[in-house]
Amino acid sequence: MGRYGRYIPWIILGCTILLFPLRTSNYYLQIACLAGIYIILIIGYDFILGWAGLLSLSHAAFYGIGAYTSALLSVNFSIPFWVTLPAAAIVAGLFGLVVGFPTLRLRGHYLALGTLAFGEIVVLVLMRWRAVTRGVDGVTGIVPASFGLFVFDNNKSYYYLLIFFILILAIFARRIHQSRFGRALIAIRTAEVTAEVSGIDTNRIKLLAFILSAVYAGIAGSLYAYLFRYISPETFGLHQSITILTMLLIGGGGSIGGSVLGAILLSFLPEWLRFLKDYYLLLYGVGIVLMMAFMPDGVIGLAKKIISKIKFRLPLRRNV
Amino acid sequence: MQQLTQLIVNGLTMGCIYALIALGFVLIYRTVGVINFAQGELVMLAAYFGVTAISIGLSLIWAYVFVIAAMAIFGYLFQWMIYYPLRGKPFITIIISTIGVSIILQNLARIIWGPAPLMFPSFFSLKPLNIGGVLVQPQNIFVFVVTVVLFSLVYLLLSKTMIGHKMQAVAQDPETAKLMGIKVDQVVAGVFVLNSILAGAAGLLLAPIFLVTLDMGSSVLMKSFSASIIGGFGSVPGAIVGGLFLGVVEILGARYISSHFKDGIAFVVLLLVLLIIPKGLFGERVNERS
Amino acid sequence: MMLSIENLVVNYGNIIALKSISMQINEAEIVALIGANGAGKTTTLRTISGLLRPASGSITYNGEKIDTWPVEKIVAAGLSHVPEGRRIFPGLTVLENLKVATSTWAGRGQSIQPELEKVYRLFPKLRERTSQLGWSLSGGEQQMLAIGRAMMSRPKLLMLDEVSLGLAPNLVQDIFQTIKEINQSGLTILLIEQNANLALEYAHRVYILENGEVVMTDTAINLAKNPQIQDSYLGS
Amino acid sequence: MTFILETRQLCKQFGGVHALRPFDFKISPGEIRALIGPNGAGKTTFLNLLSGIYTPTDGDILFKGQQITKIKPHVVTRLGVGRTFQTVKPFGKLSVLENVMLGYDCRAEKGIFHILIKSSSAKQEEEETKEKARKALGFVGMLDKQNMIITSLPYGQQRLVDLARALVHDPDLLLLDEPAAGMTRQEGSDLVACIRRIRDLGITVLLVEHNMRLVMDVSDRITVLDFGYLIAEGIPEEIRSNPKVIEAYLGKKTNDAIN
Amino acid sequence: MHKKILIAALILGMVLTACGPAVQEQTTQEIPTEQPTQLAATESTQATTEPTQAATVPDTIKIGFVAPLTTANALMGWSMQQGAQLAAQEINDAGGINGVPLELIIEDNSNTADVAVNAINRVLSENPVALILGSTSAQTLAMEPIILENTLPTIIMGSSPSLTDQGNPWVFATRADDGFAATAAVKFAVEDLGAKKVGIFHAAEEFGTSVAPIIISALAEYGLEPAAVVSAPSTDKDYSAQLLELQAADVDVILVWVLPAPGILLARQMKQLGMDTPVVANPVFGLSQVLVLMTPEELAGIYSMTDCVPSQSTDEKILAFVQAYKDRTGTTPDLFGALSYDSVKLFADVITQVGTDLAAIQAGLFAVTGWPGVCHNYSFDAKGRGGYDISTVDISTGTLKVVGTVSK
Repeated sequence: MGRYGRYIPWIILGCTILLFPLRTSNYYLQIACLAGIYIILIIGYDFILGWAGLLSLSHAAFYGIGAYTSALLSVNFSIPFWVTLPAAAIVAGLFGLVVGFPTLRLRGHYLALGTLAFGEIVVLVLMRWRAVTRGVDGVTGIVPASFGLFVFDNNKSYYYLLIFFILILAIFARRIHQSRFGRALIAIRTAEVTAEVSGIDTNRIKLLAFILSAVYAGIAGSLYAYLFRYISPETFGLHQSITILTMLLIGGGGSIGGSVLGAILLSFLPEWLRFLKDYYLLLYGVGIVLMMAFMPDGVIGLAKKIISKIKFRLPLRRNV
Repeated sequence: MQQLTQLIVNGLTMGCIYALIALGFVLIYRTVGVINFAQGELVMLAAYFGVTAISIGLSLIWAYVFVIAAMAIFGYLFQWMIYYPLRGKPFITIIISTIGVSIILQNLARIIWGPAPLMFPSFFSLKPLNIGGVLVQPQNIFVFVVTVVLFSLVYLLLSKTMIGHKMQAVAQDPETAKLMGIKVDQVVAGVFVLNSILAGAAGLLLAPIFLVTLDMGSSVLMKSFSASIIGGFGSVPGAIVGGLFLGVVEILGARYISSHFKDGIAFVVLLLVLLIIPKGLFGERVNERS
Repeated sequence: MMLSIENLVVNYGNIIALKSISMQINEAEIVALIGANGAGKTTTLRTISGLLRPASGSITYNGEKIDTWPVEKIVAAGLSHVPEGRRIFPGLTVLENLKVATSTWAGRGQSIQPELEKVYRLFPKLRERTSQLGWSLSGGEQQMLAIGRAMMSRPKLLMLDEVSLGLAPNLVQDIFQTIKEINQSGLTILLIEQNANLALEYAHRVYILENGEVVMTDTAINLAKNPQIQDSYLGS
Repeated sequence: MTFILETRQLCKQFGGVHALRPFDFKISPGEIRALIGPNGAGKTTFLNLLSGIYTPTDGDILFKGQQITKIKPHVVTRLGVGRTFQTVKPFGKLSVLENVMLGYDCRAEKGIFHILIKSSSAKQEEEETKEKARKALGFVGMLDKQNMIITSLPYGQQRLVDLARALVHDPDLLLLDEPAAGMTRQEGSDLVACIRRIRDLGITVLLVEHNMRLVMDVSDRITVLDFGYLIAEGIPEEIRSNPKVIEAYLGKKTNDAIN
Repeated sequence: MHKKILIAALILGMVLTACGPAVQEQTTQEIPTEQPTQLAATESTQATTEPTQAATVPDTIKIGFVAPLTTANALMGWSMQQGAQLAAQEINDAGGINGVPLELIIEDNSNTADVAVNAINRVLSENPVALILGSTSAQTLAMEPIILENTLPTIIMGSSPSLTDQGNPWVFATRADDGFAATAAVKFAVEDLGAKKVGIFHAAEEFGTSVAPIIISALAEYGLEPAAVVSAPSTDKDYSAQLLELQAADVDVILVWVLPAPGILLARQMKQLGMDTPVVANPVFGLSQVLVLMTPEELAGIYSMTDCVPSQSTDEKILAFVQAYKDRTGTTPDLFGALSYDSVKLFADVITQVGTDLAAIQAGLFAVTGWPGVCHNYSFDAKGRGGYDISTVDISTGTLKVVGTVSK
């Protein structure tokens, strides 16, 4: 490899991602779009779980709040996508703040259960508060996203829209990870009291993690609403939070690469297994168990291990 | 008044069920620090084993024996395949693994036994007993009695016996437990077997009341979970108190506030308890490992 | 010779923790391992008790090769290890802590009472605290419990890792006095000590470890006179 | 204001246990003060009260004349108190430099939006933090290890990094909890020199330590606690010969050894 | 740097694997979906299919089939799958459609909207000429835009009126809608059972909750208001709070809209609480798997409103179907098995007449009048809704006894 050799894989990767829609069926494109939304969700969730080390099971609720905010604004008031998307982010972020506050007192399994309860209550409200949320029937008739005269009304164009958002949000996430906020999050996770005594307002940072992850989830929710143009409460229940958790853990927490890999892998895995017909979900379960058994640190952890073997040295330095 | 009593009696029955399912995973949590998300599926599996036992012509008593034996073996295999390879990994890794197992068992049961609900007989007739105007099912009384007995046994086992102390020692510091000559792997395997047997008992007791369905365990798992948190996670007495409390509050809330929010009641109660007494009613004897 | 270690090599992943350690421990001795942090003292102890597996070399105990035995078999054979940081079971009472350590021999019709009495005689404070939970004990009491607990497994060789760490000087003196008593009742003792003064005061023989190797070994009396040791390990 | 830190009738109970009896304590600026006493004497409790980790049951804490009695730890730190711990819990995944930078982050002002858009002021602030952290690392002699992952360092060196972390935000008062525990003798005497240099920067030092040689060596004054009570205070020579101290704490033999 | 390269390689690997089968499909088939107008779609499909036909006769005619084969509604999905497969087998045994064998592309929707959309796209990638959906309304609503976009004639077995109210001309419903069924239930309760104080018990999920307001407005036609409306999530196992509320309201008939397992538990718990109020329920008690689990006491006083009861028919054709279904599955066909059987047969009939052109099939379906199936006689109205019969069955005796039928 020459001087620019190291860029070759990146160029190939970039081209593959950009050209993917041109060479694939609508079926795979749809899964890819959904995977893209999951990528945003998981990068956001990583703030809470991978970075702050807090096990929260309410992520799907923020996702739902984002989706409903966008959908209802679009359907009731015909507000365009470029307004409803930030609105979704803000509303979800506010909920993140509200949920974050009381749960700051909770640790470990208690936090998990507290947030789980919040998530279930949100779904219940979405289902029962018919006057606002349209209840169990869900919201139909969401106007497609558009930019100027260009309308994102098919999976192909939407795919590129998602790539745009993923790139922006991944860059933002990376900047936060590498800033003092990222340091503070790691500090809180590994030694909370020491962090506090080092001058870090741990409560504020934890709230920040909650809000950030809720904002990401809100954006993901909004993008989901515009992808499907129909939403219903059941999508945002506990099973979704568990899917999100599984995706992050399979990918490997604490890194954007892990989030991306987990989201893609678990979005495609059940679909790849469909040829097994009756047995496909069974094998999906087996897949999860095997992945945890053979790569307990996620795909990204395994990748790092292989690399450290290749390099014949220990990862003593942290790549900044 | 009579209706109120009836509601409380029924609430207590549900509470027993929550507690019974909670008991197993409280045990697992205390010993290996892991939340077993497949607990509901263990209960379900036991009930389906029971159905199979009856269908091959075993009497009810022998079906019970068969199920308990099968669950004991299953518990051993479960820890051997799921827990043993992941020992020493962060608890969350093992949790994901148990989620995988729950998906496996759900689908396995669907493929083997089909999606239709099935029947499992009871020792008792379905005719309710009229006790002072309150109607009570004999099977429910049976559930109540067995729950109390099982809780007492597990409590005594943990707090009064050598094997219980060993289990706690392993839970609190597995490496030091090894240095004290405790066969840690055996103790852990034993806990998984015991958990499986408890889940088996729950499955057998619930099957005649609930029917045997794919979701019979998982549908109450989250409530059991909430119950054990309300009682104080990891605490055996907490599990039963939390279970009974939740059962009664839920049924009263559904009756006198609104049945449309019945599922929410458990979670609202859970949130309130967490915010007011974050460690639950009975707290934890040992601080959490994480 | 009670315990003999030959050319022991231990790795943590890719890091070599012990390069090649050889040492001998005779019956009824107190042997101390001293050295800087990271010299391999704790690793040596953990390998003897079976928590770590050597990459090569051998550990022989009373003529039997024990380096492939499971931990509980090593404990049952009479090697008892008091780990660094006391590591008592916080959620068990003092009595329960003591009881669980008898699992290698108890329950076959043998009463644990004589052992219990012995421990209470050594550490009378523990008797007062029988039903207190482990975490509620003070640091010194926890250390007593940790040693007492190890005594419950009927050891022939007691291995102590940094018992003085974080304890007040007068308590350290008390505990070392007790260790001496234990030794005089016939137990062999292998201890790790940060405080070289203390080690030289109580041990019969001392091994000095540096970077995973034994750099010097002699009787405590000789070492105390050695000017080189005086200079680098003992304050003057 | 003659004292940099003053406590008035400060006490702490856990349940029914008196961890610290009403305690009056004063340190003058620029002093090196040692706090000694047997285990369970309340020394760490006292430090935790000072740094805001515990809330006192009763009494007041004044720092530079200002009430800090019920103030959260991170605010106490920002006011100018540095603190190290008995057992170092380094921030595992971070490098040595980042561990130290963390101690200066409380001085940063640029919010999250600056970081998202990578504004030049945010970049400048990050550079400044890095510079400060390097300086602090240089001060404790660990600059050459700045890019190592902290957990790969030996324990004694981790303690030095911890010290740099506690120093980096320019505190006026530094609380050291058993700084020499787990250090070799050489590292211990380096530490003594280091503590002196810290004092020379104008920082007041309060340390809790069991290593009597170090305590006698470095401190200007010594305060002795026993089971929550103050039993003596004075210059090292006084303490060494105080019969109450010898009985409660030092033990005869150790005392002989020190002398 | 190496880390990044590896990640890149991993992603690349995945993406390529994902592309693999899709690329093959692309080379062999043209998807007639991206055409701007219906007319153009028709023309271009013909244009592209004709040469292919000339080269190779299409080996199969594909009909997509998406239903909940796993998770909560697996029982319903299972019946549907059996009915559809039986129909396909009969058609193929008889020589296929105009000599071309029929192939069902069966996919599971896991009872969630996301997976349902994936499933329908998966089915579409096989180029079916028709689609049968056995999903809940939420999933069907999520799929409707795709159906519209792909102009695919689709038969749904959902009963929510909202499904056919979307103005999607490609969606046809074979099942009587909830409005019709609920009206029939209210009519039976009031006119035949003489109800004065009606209680409503519905599942808390979407299919139950959406029916409640329909029942209430049907009651209003008789000048009645429900005495109590209660609900329970299908995961709930104890209904005493709800039942005692109904009891306290002193209701004389309970209208029930629930899933199978809750239905059985409800009937059982009513008797346990000493309630013998008559129950008029959705088709749940018309399912053979439900009946076998109930004791005679529990069955007393329970009526079910169902689209059809094939086993009670006197029609020979229908009885032949019942027998064939029994031989195949060992159970009596329920309405889902029958509906799904009808849907496949109906498509096959239409395709036999008009060929595989999508617009022609759509027109063919609209032209259907009184097509005799095993469940209904079908005629589709402008909204695409067909199958307007509701039978009231009395199950007191342990068998399904039809006591009345309402037709439009």
